Amino acid sequence: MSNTPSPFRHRRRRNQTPTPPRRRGRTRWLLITPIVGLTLIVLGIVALEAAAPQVDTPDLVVEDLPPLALEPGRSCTRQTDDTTAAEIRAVILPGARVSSTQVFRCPAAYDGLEVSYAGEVVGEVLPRDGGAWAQVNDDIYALRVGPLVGHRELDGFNTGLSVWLPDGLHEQIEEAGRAGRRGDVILIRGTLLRTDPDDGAGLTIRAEELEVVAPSVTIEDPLHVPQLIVAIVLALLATGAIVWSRIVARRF
Amino acid sequence: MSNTPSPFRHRRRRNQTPTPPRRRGRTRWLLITPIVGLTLIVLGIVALEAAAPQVDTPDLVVEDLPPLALEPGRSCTRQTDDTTAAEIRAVILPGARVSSTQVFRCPAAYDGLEVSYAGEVVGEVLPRDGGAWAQVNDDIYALRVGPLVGHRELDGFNTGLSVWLPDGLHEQIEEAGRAGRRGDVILIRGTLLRTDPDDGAGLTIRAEELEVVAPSVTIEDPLHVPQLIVAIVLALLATGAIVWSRIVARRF
Amino acid sequence: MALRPGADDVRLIAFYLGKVLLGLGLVMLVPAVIAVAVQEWNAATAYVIGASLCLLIGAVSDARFATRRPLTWAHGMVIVALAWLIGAVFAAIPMYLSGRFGDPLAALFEAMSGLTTTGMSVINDLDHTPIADDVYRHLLQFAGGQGIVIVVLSLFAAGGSRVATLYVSEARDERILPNFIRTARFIFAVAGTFLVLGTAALFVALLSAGFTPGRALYHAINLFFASFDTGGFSVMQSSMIYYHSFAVEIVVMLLMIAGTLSFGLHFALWRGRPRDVFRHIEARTLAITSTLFFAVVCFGLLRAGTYDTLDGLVRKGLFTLVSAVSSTGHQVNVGETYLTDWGVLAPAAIVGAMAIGGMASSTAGGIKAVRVGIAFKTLLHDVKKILLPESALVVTTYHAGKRRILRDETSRAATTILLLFVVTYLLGAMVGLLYGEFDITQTLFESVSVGSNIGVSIGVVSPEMPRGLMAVYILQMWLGRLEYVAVFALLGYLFSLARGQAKAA
Amino acid sequence: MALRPGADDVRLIAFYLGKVLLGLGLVMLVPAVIAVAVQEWNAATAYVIGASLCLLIGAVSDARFATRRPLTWAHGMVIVALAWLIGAVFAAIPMYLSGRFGDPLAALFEAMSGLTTTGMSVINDLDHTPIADDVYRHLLQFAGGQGIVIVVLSLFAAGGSRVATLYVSEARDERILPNFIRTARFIFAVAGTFLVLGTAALFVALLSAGFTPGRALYHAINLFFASFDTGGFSVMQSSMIYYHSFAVEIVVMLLMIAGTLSFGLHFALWRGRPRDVFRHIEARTLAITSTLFFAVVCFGLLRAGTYDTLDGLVRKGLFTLVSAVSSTGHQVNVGETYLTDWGVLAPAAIVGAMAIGGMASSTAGGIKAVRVGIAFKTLLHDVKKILLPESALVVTTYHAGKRRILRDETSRAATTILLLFVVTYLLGAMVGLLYGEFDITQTLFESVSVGSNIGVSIGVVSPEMPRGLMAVYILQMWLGRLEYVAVFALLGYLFSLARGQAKAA
Repeated sequence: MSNTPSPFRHRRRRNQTPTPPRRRGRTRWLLITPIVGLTLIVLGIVALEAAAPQVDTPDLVVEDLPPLALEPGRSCTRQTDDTTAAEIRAVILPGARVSSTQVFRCPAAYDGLEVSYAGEVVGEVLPRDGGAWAQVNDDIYALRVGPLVGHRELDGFNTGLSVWLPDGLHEQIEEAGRAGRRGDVILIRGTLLRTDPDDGAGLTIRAEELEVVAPSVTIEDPLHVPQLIVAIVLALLATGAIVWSRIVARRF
Repeated sequence: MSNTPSPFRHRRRRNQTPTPPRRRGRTRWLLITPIVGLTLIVLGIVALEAAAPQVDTPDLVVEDLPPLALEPGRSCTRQTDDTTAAEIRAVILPGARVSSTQVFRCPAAYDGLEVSYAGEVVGEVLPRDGGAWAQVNDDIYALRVGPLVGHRELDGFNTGLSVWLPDGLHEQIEEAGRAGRRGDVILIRGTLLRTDPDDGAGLTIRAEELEVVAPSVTIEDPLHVPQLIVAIVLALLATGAIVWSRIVARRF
Repeated sequence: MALRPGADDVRLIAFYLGKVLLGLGLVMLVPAVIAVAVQEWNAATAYVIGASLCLLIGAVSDARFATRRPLTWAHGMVIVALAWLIGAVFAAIPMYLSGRFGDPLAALFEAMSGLTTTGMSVINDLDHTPIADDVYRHLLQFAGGQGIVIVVLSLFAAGGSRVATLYVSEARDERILPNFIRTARFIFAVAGTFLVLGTAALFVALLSAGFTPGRALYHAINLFFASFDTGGFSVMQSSMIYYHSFAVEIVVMLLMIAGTLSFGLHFALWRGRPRDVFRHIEARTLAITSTLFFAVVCFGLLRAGTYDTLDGLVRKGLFTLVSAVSSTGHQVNVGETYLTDWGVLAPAAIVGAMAIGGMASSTAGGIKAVRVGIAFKTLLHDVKKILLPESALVVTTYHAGKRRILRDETSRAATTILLLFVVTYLLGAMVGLLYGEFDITQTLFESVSVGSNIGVSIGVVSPEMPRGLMAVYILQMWLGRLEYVAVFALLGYLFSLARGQAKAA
Repeated sequence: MALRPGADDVRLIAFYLGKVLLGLGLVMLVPAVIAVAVQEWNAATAYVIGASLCLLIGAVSDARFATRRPLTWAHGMVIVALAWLIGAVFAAIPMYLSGRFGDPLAALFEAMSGLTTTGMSVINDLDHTPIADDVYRHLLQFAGGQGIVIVVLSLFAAGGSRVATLYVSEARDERILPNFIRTARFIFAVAGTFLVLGTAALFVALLSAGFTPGRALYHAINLFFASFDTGGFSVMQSSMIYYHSFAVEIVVMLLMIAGTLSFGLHFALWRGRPRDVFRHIEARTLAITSTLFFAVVCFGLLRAGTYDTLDGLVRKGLFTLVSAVSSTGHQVNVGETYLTDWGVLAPAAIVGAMAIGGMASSTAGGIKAVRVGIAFKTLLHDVKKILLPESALVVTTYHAGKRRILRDETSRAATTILLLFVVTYLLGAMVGLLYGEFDITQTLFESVSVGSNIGVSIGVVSPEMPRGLMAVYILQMWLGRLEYVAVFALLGYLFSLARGQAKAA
């Protein structure tokens, strides 16, 4: 090791005695090990994840929903493209079923319209004076493949709308979705408000009618046995390593 | 005048003798004069322009043109909004008349379509092998109010399309528009190319039929007499001032 | 640094990185225990695997590379830069095992996003995610925000003095107490106080919002981590929309503001010196820019007709702005609606606020108010110099704890980092444009959001996003958190290593 | 400058401004004569009025304020800043009288656009504009581009030495010859040579494009002024589209590139030292950035499917890029189609190229390649300093005529101006967004285009545009041309004046 603080190492190298080869070799080893190790860990994890037991969820498809008003629905931009909003608004019939994705693509088009909406209640139903708030998702996990438990049909984020359920409606909901459980799927009819004054200008549907289309379903996540075995082995190894390092540290 | 190079003048002022009032007054005068003068000049110019003699041009409205395919025509954005282009394209009937503004709002929608187009030939017709290029404007100056000469019906930029007129067609054009002349107004039918390979990927119409809808018209710009008088007076004054300043300069 | 590093240097770095992994392993034990408690067995085994790997490697490096060699400044930089990278890789292991990410890159994105307190998420089906996974995601923000690196090192390393250098390289250069350990303890005291008070306040607000006590506590703890550490992850995909509660939003806003205050200002408040806060260049810059941006946001939202009530301007406009300035990333709107329903001006103002970000020496990201303030003072200084005769001495001062004279090196450092941030924002936006799916509003918004470790999303970041763009965003989060210097140091180090290796080969 | 200016100072400034007006008056006589020749009587009287006003005021100030007091640096700055403002006001007079502008502000916009060689136009019905008006608009670019201020002063002022200071304040700080008068003469020699060669080449190209000899000459002269002075006005509204000729486009591209070369590099070429050009930091920066931007433009256009032939990439993509880099503003596409038909990436790359602009000491606008190059070197320098021990001496060099050492002041000046440009671009875009009619792609494109004195338009600038935005753009053109310093000096001067007046009242 030299102390010359120069970036032009190659120019100076000739005038120096070469670093001892043994030490250089050790540096290389110290660099290669972590890279190889990391690669092995990543490959192992990927293999482990691929070995996870899978579950079939065809019985979670919600059927008999009214068709969507538009598919997929155009985007508009407030201010610079208000005509698109007007055009969309013109073709939505009263009470037609909308999807959350459609609405987000052009909220102005649906403001104040009477619509239908179907989806799964997730999280919890939050009771307030005169009713309750519910988050109702209409994504693929809610209506088609069920919660991401034991299967790998990934389809992106959850999407859904906030729904206000007045007293008399929210009592019909038995369970909301959470890990390992698809909540009640409900079909509602109500008024879509782009800036609901009772929700701090949030986008909501104020439901007037509610029907539970599908009851909640609990899905067992099958135990991933290979993962359990790997966990036990690694945990033992780690415990051993920690004990060993404590012993070494006392000596150090 | 002090030589203290400090930005905090107000702190120091008390310790100084005030600047002589006469000089201060002259500075103020030197600053006010140009502002008052400039204001007077601007007002005078505005008044002069307002006094310009006006000409009526109702006889320049071109009538009997086929109606436009779309009015006003939606905008699309290549790549992020190609569906709009497809929707526009779907409603354009073969040979329908398009406007240049429409086309620029969504060139992809019209690419390769057979269209009609009407407008005034401006500048010059540029003969090439086998035909000629013409710039054909369909703005308000071309089709409604005539060139901006002697009237003040301002309506923004010229807009128009490049048109390729094969031999046999361009000979029908007698005169192109320029200052004080509205050129021949032609109605053509042809194929719109978004990226014409024979024009370096320019947007063109390759005409196949041509009809002269209105012949060229020359418009006299009436002499603005007050402006002439002002010009003569100012020119005399300026000459005098220059002579005087030369004399002063020689003395200086 | 231009010295060719030898085996000793590599051992030293490995030793400290091992310490970091030990810390991360301990963090992972928390969700492992919770998973067992709530009987989420697959999650439990995943966290045991992650924790075991971290602890195993940490313990081995601890035993094999133990050294008393002092840390140099260069070592500190390299360790910090690598710690965030390797930390994110190991943190991603249990995430990937959850099966909620399409590929390891997405899991790495999520882990880096948590550790850097960015809070952008690419998790699939968040609303059905096991409790252990949720807790872990939120805990990562706390670990990263309170500086896993510093904390771990200050706990494990024998003496505090030699790790103080790490503290500096993580861009938290304002040492508020002379002793490093005491500084760390103060930071913990502040975080602890806020943890207790903030969680309690959130608990009450959530109870009144209709939650059961158990769920209220669960949400309160997660929300606290996401807010005070300016992270921005959320338990539900709908983020703040889920709560429908102004009270919750107010507590969260206060926590976000607390999180973006620098430790120095916390110290001043703690000691009862509020005047120090108001005079501080960083507080002033943030107050002025935020007020301006809020005015623009309000104008934009009113003009576009998005909101026409005070409610809308405060609960949507102000909240989003505070979320952006504090670089938290909680959303009160669905990302896509910024594009479709906010007009053109308000999102631009949010981008501006995000670019500046919060205060240095906090968990906030972005260019940082202090740099913007100093760059502005530098401009004023240069203009003044133009206006005065060459012989005049121009002195510009600013308050930062005490009255300081603006020195050339300070100016230079501030503008250099500012420019680097701006260039990164633009390059990130350019890469986004390469895909052709997004327009410039979207790519600029998202690039600034990840580059500043904010986490407000306009919809580009999603589980299905292009993987190249995802990799670029991971890089931007890492660069933004480290504020470039440590990364440059790492690159220089690798360069000298490679040169050394090349000769030996 | 902080001295309270007295009557003597105001007289001195008035004296030199009078000289500028004299020069402008002479310029206006050219279209007056042409108008008489082609019997455009109303145009003739308009130009006589404009010229007479300029000459009258110029002569009076010449006679009344004649002085032998030396010019200080401060005076020079103030004169330059005011000269562009007052020059634009007077240049707008005959424009407004033409009846082709809705209000005086629009005429002022056109005049400022011409003088600053921006080339954005807001004229109504350009295709039917009298010949005299066309010639005048193009002549203004020559007058502004070749530096009406310097030229007039160097011709009129008694000694050359005391006006050299003006030269510096107009951001053309590279004195290529020791003697100012000789420098001016060299600039004229270059411009004259290019005028003859360029016009001849254009004449031939236009003849082969189908023009009659008379019209070919007319177009050739106007095109030359618009191209070599990097102006960008055009005789026809359809700009370059009108010619349908690759030959014309090639000559115009060469002239634009010649126009964006700094006088220093012209001198090197003139003296047969091409190596000086290739080593020059500015030439290298421009070569690298332009190549990168061209690659991005091509990728964007191909990916969006806008063009799929070499023809399209060269005649549309490359031409637009050269037009942007040289800050000329000739268009081969209708402005709106950049938004509707160019995808998202290519316009962004054009914005980037416009922001950088051309070379200093040329008629090009923008941040200037030299500042970008030096800012980049500064970043490298700072990174190197991080990588080396504190004791190490880091020296960075660059070529600008000769090998130079990068000094701190150079770095600081470059980054400060760079930041000012960026801030102005963003503020201009923000003001555009305030109107709500345009989206961010449009306002950013247009703001950068006017702020850099480019003139490529995406369609925001038009005769009907909002007047507030028009005023902001006028300000941006003025600031961009003067590169801020002279404007700051003017503001400081006015500030001290106002203070003096307030006390006297």
